[in-house]
Amino acid sequence: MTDTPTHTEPAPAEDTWTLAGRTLHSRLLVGTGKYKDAEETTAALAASGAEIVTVALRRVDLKAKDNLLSWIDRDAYTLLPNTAGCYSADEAVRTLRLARELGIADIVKLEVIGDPKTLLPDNEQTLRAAQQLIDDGFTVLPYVSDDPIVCRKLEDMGCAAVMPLAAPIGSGLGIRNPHNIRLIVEQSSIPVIVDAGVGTASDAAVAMELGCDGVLMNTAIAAAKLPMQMADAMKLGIEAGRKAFLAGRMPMRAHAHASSPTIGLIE
Amino acid sequence: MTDTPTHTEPAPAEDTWTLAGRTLHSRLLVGTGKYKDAEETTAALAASGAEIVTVALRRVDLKAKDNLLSWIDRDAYTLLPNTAGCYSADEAVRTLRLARELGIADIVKLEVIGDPKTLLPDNEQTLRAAQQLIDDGFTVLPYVSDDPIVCRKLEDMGCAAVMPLAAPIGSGLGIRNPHNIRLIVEQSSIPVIVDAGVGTASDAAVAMELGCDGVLMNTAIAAAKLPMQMADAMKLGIEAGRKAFLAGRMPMRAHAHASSPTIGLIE
Amino acid sequence: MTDTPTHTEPAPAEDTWTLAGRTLHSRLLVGTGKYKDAEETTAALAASGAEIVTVALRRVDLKAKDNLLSWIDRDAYTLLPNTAGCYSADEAVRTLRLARELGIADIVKLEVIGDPKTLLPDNEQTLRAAQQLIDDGFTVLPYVSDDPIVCRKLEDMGCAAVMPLAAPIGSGLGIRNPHNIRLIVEQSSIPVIVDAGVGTASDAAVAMELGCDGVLMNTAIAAAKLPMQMADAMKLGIEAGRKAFLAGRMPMRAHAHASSPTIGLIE
Amino acid sequence: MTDTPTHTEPAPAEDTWTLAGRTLHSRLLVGTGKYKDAEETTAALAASGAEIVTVALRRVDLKAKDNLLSWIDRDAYTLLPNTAGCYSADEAVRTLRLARELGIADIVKLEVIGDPKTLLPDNEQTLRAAQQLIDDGFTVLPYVSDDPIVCRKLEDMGCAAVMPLAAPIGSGLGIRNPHNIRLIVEQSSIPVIVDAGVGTASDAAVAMELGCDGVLMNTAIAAAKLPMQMADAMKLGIEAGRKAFLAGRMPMRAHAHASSPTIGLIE
Amino acid sequence: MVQDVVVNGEHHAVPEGSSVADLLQQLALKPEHVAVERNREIVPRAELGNTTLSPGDTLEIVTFVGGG
Amino acid sequence: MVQDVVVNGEHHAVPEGSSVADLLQQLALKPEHVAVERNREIVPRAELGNTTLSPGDTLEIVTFVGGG
Amino acid sequence: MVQDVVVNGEHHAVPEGSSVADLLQQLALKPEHVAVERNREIVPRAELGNTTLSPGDTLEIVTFVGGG
Amino acid sequence: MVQDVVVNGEHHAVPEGSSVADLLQQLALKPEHVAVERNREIVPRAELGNTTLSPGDTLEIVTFVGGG
Repeated sequence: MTDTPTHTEPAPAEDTWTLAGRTLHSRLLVGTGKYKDAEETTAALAASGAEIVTVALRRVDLKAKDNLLSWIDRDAYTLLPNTAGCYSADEAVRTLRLARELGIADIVKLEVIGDPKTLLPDNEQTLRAAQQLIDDGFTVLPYVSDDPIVCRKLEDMGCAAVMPLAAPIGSGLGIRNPHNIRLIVEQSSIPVIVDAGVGTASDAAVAMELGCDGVLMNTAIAAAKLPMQMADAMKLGIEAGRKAFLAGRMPMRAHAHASSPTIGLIE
Repeated sequence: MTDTPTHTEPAPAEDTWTLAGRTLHSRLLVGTGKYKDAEETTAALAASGAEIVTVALRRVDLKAKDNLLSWIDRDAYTLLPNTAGCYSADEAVRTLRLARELGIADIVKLEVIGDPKTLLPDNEQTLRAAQQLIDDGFTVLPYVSDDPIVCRKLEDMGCAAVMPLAAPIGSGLGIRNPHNIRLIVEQSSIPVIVDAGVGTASDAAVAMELGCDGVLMNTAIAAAKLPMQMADAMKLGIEAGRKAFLAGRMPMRAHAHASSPTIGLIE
Repeated sequence: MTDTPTHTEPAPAEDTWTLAGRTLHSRLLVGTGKYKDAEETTAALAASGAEIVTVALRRVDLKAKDNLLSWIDRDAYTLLPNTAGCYSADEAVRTLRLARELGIADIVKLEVIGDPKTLLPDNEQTLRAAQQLIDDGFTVLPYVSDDPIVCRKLEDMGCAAVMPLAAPIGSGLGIRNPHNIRLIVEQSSIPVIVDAGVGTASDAAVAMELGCDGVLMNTAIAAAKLPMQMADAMKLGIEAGRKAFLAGRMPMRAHAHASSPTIGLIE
Repeated sequence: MTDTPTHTEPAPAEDTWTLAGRTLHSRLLVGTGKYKDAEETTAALAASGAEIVTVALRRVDLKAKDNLLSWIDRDAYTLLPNTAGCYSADEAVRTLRLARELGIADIVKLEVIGDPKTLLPDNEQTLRAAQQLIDDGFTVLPYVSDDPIVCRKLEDMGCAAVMPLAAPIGSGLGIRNPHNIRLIVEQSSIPVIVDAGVGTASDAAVAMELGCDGVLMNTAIAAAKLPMQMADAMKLGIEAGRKAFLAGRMPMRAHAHASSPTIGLIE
Repeated sequence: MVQDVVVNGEHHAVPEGSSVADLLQQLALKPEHVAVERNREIVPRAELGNTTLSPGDTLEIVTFVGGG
Repeated sequence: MVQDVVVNGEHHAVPEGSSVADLLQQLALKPEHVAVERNREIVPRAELGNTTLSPGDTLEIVTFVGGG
Repeated sequence: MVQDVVVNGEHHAVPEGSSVADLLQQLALKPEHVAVERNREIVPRAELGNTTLSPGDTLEIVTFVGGG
Repeated sequence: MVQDVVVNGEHHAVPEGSSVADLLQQLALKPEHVAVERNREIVPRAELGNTTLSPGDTLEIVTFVGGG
């Protein structure tokens, strides 16, 4: 051991972030769709460590025995109502006003779909709806394309975050255009949350290594063979990617660089 | 909650693996080179959670105040002597016999370099050295190209694992040819450890998602801005990738698939 | 030669395409910017085989000796005025009305930029300008993001083609998101022309193999060390990609498939 | 036109290359396997413009009506006998000695397979066979992994070229590891020919843009829906990639760079 | 006497003079678990009791379900 | 007597009563190579000759240049 | 009298005293289109005529076929 | 009297009759931290004491250092 102690690396400060005034510890946001039942949903949510979970608004099923609001832990999770299935600004606004009447609309996920096959967002309608909702007092988290121009407009408008897609909803294709996500991160002063298209843990890690603030996913967990374990994997993948981003990765080299000393070799 | 409890996902069994007769809990193996000093090395090793760490054999530095063996925790880590800097089978064998004389050669990392610029392995010399070492009673972990044919020869010869590279040593380029790594994993009945070329946490996660048993790295941690934090990130990345592999990822889809119900929409 | 002649592959029909009522033989559209002088521009245009070339509208330089219109071969090339430098629908419309007054506006390239650093298109303003121009009788070729939703809106509006980007203007990064380009090709019944971001001949070939009808580029040729030769390379790359698309490529296989007989081996 | 003529780009010199003492105009080498019949083979060879074509050695089929040597145009093509199907150095040497007895072995393609599923080369056996063949007076073109170390050994041994794979034979996966191909090109003073794995025209263009001297393929043409047209596409793709390589591509930029003047805008 | 109203696209018979609250009770729905639109106008929760249904009223009664 | 007009952002002195066509000639510009806006209104080519300039007129005179 | 030889793995009866050249003729094979191994030894083309087959000889007769 | 030996490529003077163990002590090296080759032959740790150095002996004394 050298006699003079060297300057040691400081222990990292607790890594929290702020979304719409909330201080969050988890950077993983999850959906509640596609699960077998309430039990599996509850288990996967717990394993994910998520603090914010999305829900959809639908007509009541008069035959249903239970209701999501009767079993989901409102103390553990902030519910984030989405506008899945809306194809126009008006439908989206109407949907979220009903959510607000249900008393659950502190923050809302705006999602205006442009095509049933790709479920890609209609950014033009999304911009229109975002403006109406902000004027109406909502705190808006919009799902959008990986389009830096649209993201800046939404930020300038007053959205609480931007949520560009990694790939089409439910495709599991991972981040198709890291270059655009990086441009969005570079320009944004509000949180950037990758939403949709993540397929496995390394995809989530990549999103964090690009500098994103969080990742929102549903199918990647719900459609895994073992959803609980995948929820845990995603939680770890996001922590890994975030820590790697903060640690500052090594530079890439076209050629090699020895990791053992190149002097003192026996002759 | 539904009245009839559904079949719930079983808690995952403890995920250990066996390398050369050792039961291991960590799938991250790390090098001890390129650190500022013993203190930084010790801190990074601890953060990585590694159980096996590589060391190099060199002429004693008569001016050095301390010696690695005087400060490294032999109870916490199994030392894995490497043959870094060797360009022939004979040099590698000679080096490991000296390591054995030092009393530290239960398992050895065989590495025969073919070129100083790329530090890529000379697989032909590696095969020759592996045979000599096995005949000589060593337990051999060879560093090789991502070449399924060479890997199978090394397995048939009796190596305890194969360690194909992700990319050139110290390049941080990540897994350049996942297709080959997958072929190696498919065919191997001994552990497959990706060795060299990993640059960040998502690279490590990808290696595990491909089905590898472990990852060995040095520069990616030592050359990060904050080595301790990167060591932690790598630990998490490997756990994330491993859990995702075991959880069984969702299939990729060319198009989209809604995560919210497509019925019950308001009209 | 076998006695019974087999059914032979028919010679391919001449591969022309139609853009805004014009029958074209070349699928390469080129810009006229960034060249050293008129001479180099002329030589590169000739080498490219392009039939349509873009031009920009700017204030006359009272000191300039010559004028593009005095040396460009109007019989050989259809001039396609662009709106480069416009950041709003109004500026773009104003610019193209001036182009029309100059008597050169049979077809126009609409380009509304959203950000000076990325030069990415402002699709919202582009949609607005496209509608105004179509109402005003223009034949519009809009430069847009690789966004299938925006592309379909522009097609429904009556644009003569859609021109999604491969990557940011002048970046030479190639097709960043082939998945989106493929979705756009699948859905479009008007020509799809990849515009901007191509860097080398293989990028152009990939665009054609994805099923695009044409590629528009400028920097990739003008900023090459030898522009004339690169223009020729691009011409060939586009022909190669188009022919490969029409020929129907072999399927990809995860494993191998022998190209020599596996029977009749000597023993 | 400016008064003072500028220095114009010189017309490119004829681009020939030398392989084993032969001056060649085509950089596309093709196989003769997997075609429907002699007629289709002949048509595809003609369309490819190849000057060198591979053939395999097999037991005579006593029922066969015709023989390849009776219909292939020996004046148009140099036949390159391969050792497809050989799993050892001895088999390969034995096969090529028979080829020599047939009077067709001026240059030979050495191919020693290590595994029937991947058909990946056994580089160790390939090195052994190459030495025997060179000692025996053969001019050897070895098919090998994309392994720079093995390629240099083969060059030092006296091979006339090295032929690293793009991907497994017949997989059509394209160049899986461009980084390795680039390293091989950088270090080699003999021709580098990418052999096997190419799937479409852009793959061939990429190989040439990496600086390779040629590409050898069979399945990509023979297994296309329209082999003749794909042969033509490959011919063009290779010319495009080669010309782009010689023209010197533009640098890649993380951000954008305007292709139209940024001054003189109307106000 | 009963009257006919449309609930989530289906016809329902409700006693004359019923309020929206009465309807929810009839349907065994907890007011705090739903939001209601009557003829495309939201009925505030506080107004459920004193909002009387008229023949032909169209109601949307919604709640939250699992979604992504 | 001369009067002052602004051409592409710069002041120019032109004889009183000059038309846009006169200005183009003074600037040695071929009418078929340019388009002209006068006070943000396009001046059709046919009108160049009989469009008289007034003091303070702002003109944009544009043409085509190389662009991508 | 005939004798038995193995050609490419199959038994063939050839007249006693036949040469390899005789065998090729019997099999309707052009000598310039094939190469021949007899008991794993190459038979040079020039020797085909004066190489007499013995009972039990194993012959490999090969030619070129399409391959990649 | 002293004699000259080569240690890791450098000349060292050691007293006549010195053993390898003596040399290590002179160099302040712990035997358990090093391995020794004498004229390319490994000197087993047990033999360090009774292996006497001869003039011109070439020794490699190695240990472990950080490496990847």
